Amino acid sequence: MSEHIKPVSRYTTGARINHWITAVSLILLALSGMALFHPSLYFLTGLFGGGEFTRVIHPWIGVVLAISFLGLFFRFFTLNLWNRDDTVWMKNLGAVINNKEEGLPEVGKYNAGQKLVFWGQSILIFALLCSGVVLWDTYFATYTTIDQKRLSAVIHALCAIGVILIWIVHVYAAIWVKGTIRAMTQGSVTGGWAWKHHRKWFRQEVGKP
Amino acid sequence: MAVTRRQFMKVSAAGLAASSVGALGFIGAGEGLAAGVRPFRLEKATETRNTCPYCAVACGVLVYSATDGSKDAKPKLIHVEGDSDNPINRGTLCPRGAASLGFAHSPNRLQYPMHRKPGTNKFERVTWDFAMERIAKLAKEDRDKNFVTKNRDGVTVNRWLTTGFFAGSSCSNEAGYLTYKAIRSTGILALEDQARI
Amino acid sequence: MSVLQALDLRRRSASSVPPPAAGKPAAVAVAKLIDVSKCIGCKACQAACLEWNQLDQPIGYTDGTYDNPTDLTTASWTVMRFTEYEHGDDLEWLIRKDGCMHCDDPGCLKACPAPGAIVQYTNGIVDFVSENCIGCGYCLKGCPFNIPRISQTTSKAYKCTLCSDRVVVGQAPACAKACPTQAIYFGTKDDMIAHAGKRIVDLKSRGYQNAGLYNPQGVGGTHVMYVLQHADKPSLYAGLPDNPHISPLVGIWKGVMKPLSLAAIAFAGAFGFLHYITKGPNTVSEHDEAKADELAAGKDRA
Amino acid sequence: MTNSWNDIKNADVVLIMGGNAAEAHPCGFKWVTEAKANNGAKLIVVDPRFTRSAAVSDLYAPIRPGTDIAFLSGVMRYLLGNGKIHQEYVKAFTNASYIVREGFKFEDGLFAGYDASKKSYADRSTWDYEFDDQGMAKVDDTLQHPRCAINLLKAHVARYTPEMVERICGTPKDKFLKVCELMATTANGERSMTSLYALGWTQHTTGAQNIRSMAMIQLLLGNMGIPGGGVNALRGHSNVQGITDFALLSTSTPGYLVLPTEKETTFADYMKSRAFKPIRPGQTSFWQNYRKFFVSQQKSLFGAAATKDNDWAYDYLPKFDTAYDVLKMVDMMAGGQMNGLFCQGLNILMAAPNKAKVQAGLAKLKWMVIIDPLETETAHFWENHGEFHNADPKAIQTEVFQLPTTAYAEDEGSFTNSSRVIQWHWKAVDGPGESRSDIQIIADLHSRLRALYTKEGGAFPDPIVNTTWAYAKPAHPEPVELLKEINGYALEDLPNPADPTKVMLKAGQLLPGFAVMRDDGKTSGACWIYTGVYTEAGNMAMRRDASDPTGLGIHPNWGYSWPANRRLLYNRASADPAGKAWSERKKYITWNGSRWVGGDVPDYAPTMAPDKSVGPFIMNQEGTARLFARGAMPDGPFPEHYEPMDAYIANPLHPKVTTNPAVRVFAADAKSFGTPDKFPIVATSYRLAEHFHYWTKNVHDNAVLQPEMFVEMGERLAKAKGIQNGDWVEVSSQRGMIKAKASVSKRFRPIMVDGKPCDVIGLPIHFGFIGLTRKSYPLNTLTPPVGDASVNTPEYKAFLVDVKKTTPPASSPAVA
Repeated sequence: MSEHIKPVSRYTTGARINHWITAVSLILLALSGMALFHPSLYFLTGLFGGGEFTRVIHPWIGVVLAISFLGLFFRFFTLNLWNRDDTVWMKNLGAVINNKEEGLPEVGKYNAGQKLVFWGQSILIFALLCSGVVLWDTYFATYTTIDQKRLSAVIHALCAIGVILIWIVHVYAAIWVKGTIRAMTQGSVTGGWAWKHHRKWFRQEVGKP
Repeated sequence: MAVTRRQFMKVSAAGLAASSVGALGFIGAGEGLAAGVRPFRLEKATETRNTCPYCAVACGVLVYSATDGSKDAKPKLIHVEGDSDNPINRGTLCPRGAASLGFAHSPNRLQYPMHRKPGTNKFERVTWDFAMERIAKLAKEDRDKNFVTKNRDGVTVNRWLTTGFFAGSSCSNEAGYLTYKAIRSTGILALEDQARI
Repeated sequence: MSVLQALDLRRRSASSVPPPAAGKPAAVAVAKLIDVSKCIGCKACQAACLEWNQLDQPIGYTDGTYDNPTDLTTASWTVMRFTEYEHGDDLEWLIRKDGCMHCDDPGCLKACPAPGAIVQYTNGIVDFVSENCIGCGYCLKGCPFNIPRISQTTSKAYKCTLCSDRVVVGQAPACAKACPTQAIYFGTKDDMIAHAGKRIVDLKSRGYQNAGLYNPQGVGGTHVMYVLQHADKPSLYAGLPDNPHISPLVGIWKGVMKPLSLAAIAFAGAFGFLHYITKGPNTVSEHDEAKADELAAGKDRA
Repeated sequence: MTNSWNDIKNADVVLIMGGNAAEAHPCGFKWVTEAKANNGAKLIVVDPRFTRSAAVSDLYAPIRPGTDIAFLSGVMRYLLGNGKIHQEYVKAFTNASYIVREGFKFEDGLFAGYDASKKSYADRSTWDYEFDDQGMAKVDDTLQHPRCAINLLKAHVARYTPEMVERICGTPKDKFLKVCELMATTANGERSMTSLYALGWTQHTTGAQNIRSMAMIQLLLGNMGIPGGGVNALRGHSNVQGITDFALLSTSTPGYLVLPTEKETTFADYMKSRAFKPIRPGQTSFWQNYRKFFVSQQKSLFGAAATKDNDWAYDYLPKFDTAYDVLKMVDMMAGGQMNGLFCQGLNILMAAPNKAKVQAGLAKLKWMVIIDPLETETAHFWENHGEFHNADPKAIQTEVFQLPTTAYAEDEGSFTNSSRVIQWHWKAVDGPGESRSDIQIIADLHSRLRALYTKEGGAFPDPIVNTTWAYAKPAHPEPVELLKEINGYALEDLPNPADPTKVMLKAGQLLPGFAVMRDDGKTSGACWIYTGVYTEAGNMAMRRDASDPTGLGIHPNWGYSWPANRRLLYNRASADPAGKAWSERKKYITWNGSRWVGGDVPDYAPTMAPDKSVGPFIMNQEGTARLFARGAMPDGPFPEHYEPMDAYIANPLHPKVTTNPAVRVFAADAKSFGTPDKFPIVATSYRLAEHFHYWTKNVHDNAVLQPEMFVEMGERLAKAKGIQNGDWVEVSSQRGMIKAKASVSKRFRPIMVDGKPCDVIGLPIHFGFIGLTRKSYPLNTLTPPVGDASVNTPEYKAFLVDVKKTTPPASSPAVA
């Protein structure tokens, strides 16, 4: 390997910590939530010290996630605003999936898929937060009716599944697109990665003093 | 003497009328439940026949008592329920009778003789001997001072009007009779029970 | 003690239950019949329930009605609900003993995520098993009658057990035993339906043309049934549901959603795996790195 | 109760009026539901409010509190006017045909013989029959004589037209007539009606006459002595029947014998007026044995000290000048005429009317002894409980003792229930702390007094030191010993009356029945009606054979029913004069040609043939029941409607005599009564199903079921006063003021009285300033200190108040 330019900084330390708090809480929430959602997965409550602790801890992790995600949201939401190139990107999604990104418009810090992940999770987590509070009987039992709680249970479950599916996409994408994971572990990516996947952003980055 | 239900069934050899409306008894329903979630809590209790302490329907009740089994432990009431053999209530109870265990265990049950001195603001615990001696003395003083042997017309009346006695209507016949005997012999006329009030 | 004999169970929450053992006779279905037309609202059933189950309901205040406590609580598994029903010049005081209906198709059990926290015995009784309860409150959402209550202190759900401990030794539930007017009957479900039939004939003879049995089929029938003077209007009786059923939302939540969700997740995982093995990873080539160097250098040059 | 709890199931019509059986006696009410479910019975409820009994009734009729006599007299008018009486029964078993003395009259609200200065009927001589030279009452079997009791009754009730009933009682005419029609369906031997009442009838200034009215209706309908019939007092405390039987009363001795008055200076005088004298040929009575009962009782009380020579210790008994009932006692206390008071399980501060007067009276006592299992308001009367009970302990010089007693399953003994059935109960556990049984406490007190009088002498020690006390442990007599003493023994060998050479009972043996009692001092027996309860065969109160061979709910071998184990009183009347059952449905006791047979014990000797014409009502000299009461009641031989002392309106029948003219009003209470201009609302008090008297406010679960005092009112009144459900309201009467939470209900509707709406409110009696329930003002702050003319039962059921919205009591949380 020849020497290349020094890695391009993609995430600050703060952003990475923020991300991983979010990631861990989301995984814990998914595990605990799935444990209470499907009897076949009830064994997962063992990870949390049993069913009762799972029930107690799940909403609190949710609070952590909500706050943490709020941090991510404010960090990144301007970068995730939709533009015309994103629409073109989306129209060529098939090409992307087939590892043929060439010929697509240059991508900024986030491509359209990432933006969809961002907005999807934002909306779903907000919905989970709201429906979760309705279901949090320890503190909020008296504020809503049983029917509202029933609706919330369905919404909560649906949104959770949505979040998990998006999360799978998100994680897979990181695995599939080699060189991605280091962005969130070390904070930087190689120049080639940046040039290949986020050229517009790369141009801005190299232009910086 | 605590006569348990079973013993009595033998003694009285009662041809119990066919149906007991109070306990629509049926057997077998719980058969499949031999090891239920909840243990039946009267297993080791002693069953004693009683009548409800409250109203004059006089429902039959079964009181259940138990000890912790240790030496010198006194039995405590643990449950009360209707006596299905009693023809009057056939095992049923009203909300007073059904909760009558709480009467026996009420925090407002008196435990010790208490005495309130004139002008003071509290009851103080005293011994039975002190209380009874003092009451007897006060009663005798008042009786000796105010007993009316003859009325204005010189007729023997032998009455004591300055002390009154309100009699409990939830005492047994035996207690009632003994009270009558003890009180009438003093010449008290101001004697009243709960029949009117 | 907490170990249940699976053979005695018909249903167990969040678990599958093997059918009763062969050769063991099936327990006969039991039922409590509450004859509202005979009920005087004396609350003997409430007192007997508190006493037998050793419940410590705190002393409250009066709110100007006869309903005390005003609602079911974790320590009041049954309450009387008084309704003054005026029609024309006539007044009826409808008094309904509220409490668990022991649905044949129990919504609470359906909703419960904790294995064995809610069980249904083969005789129809639906019971809560505290040591398995995690206090999530899903049973409240599953219940079409708004019965279970979660304790603020123990975080467990509580409701009427139909005195399963008494029934198992052949005794009637405490409330039925106490009821002074036999407004509460207990027996096999068949006997209770037959008895209700006689009561309904009597009520019709006294002018209650719409007298009938409340044994709602929306929940598969119940093991606590009512004889109502106005069976055409159950909601007259302090909001007894006219046509109770497990909420369709709960049906979706605890029904189709469970397999579909897992399927979706599995599908997503499988799709990624397949994609990876067919399309391979999206890698950055030496060419890309060079291009990056070029771009950076070009920039430098500029 | 003339009949029994179980017998209610035989009724075809059940009338609940003057009571609320479902609320106060739910387990007794069970037999009403049984009658409805299995006998097709119809339930009528007549009550000022729509009660728990009304909730399961077939017919409900409202009535203004205190107007029951007008209603019932209206029923009598309906029955007599429409020929709806059981003619043959009335002729045979009542005094319908008896000719009343000339001179008897009723005018302008007063019967003959009223003395306005004494406020009583000083001369009741015209309230009687005409007698022939043999001293037998004159009768006219054709009922044609204008002064036949039934004709006088017809004339007396003629004024109570349905319109007048509606005017006085506020009962809509159509409802009233429906009640009449339903009651009239039992005027035959085929069907029967039972009447269930309680304090709703007794606690009026016309209390005894309320019940009399019902008894008269039951006689007209032929429902006395019949299965499913009778006049049934549903009594309150567990042993109020027994305690009354044992005469814990001012002017009685056990077994309804009468304590001597001071006019009866000698035993001979006393017996002169007690001796039974039949006034119909061949009539027998329990009372012909009065002397035997009395002498045997004196032997029980005073043993060897009661001899023929000292007239069986006649002078040991106090002689009364007047009745010292509860109202009189409170009046004496308040007047400073009493020094000492014992309260054995009776919470007088709550139980007597006009709490302010009771409180003042207690404060004037030198000493008071509370014998009770529970804390009571009375024991703490000197304590300050803020606005609920204001007192200044420093100023109160009463010395107070509280003696803890056992209760319930902590002791053994027998109770007599409302239908006279004596049942034994067994001890299960010891009482709490140092509690002692009532028997122990009384025995201790007596022993100490006896020792003091023996040692020191004092005022007339004789009865005290000579009271029999032959118990194995004098300080702790066993209940079994006492029940045997009550039953009575042969004190000497008693010869067999058929063969005097043989001994019927040996000395020391228990008497088998009161028939063997003697007036020569050879038998003892403290309470003749209980004789037979503990015989040589054992303790009958312990019997537990629940069998019911006839299916009529008699259960003859369960416990023991006084008198003579008779379960249904006057059961001779279940058969026609020839001894044949009135109907197969109501067959109970019949004459089989040589004896009376059936499932119960007949009223009199089972071999007394029907042609001897002995009447079933053997407590009366005439053997028949009285439509015309003779001089037995102090306020008239016929019932008459009088307004309660807090009169809501002037009596529409005789405005000059609005209230009962024979009522006793103490001088101190002359200004205690309210008028409708200041207190325009009618109040009534009652019990709740969830509570027993003032006890269960100390029981946790009962406090849960009804935690707090409330006042029930209708929507009209609440709207007029701006009161919402749960608001605090002030209820005031001429006697005082209380605060309570409002319970606004459709079950209280204004009652149209004299064409104008009358608001009625209801107040439960149970709550006080001691207990687990929320602190409350005692209700008797409001009630009037006056009682029934006959027996002085306080008028708790009808009084005048005003109501207004108010603020919560100072020491009560503002938010519920």
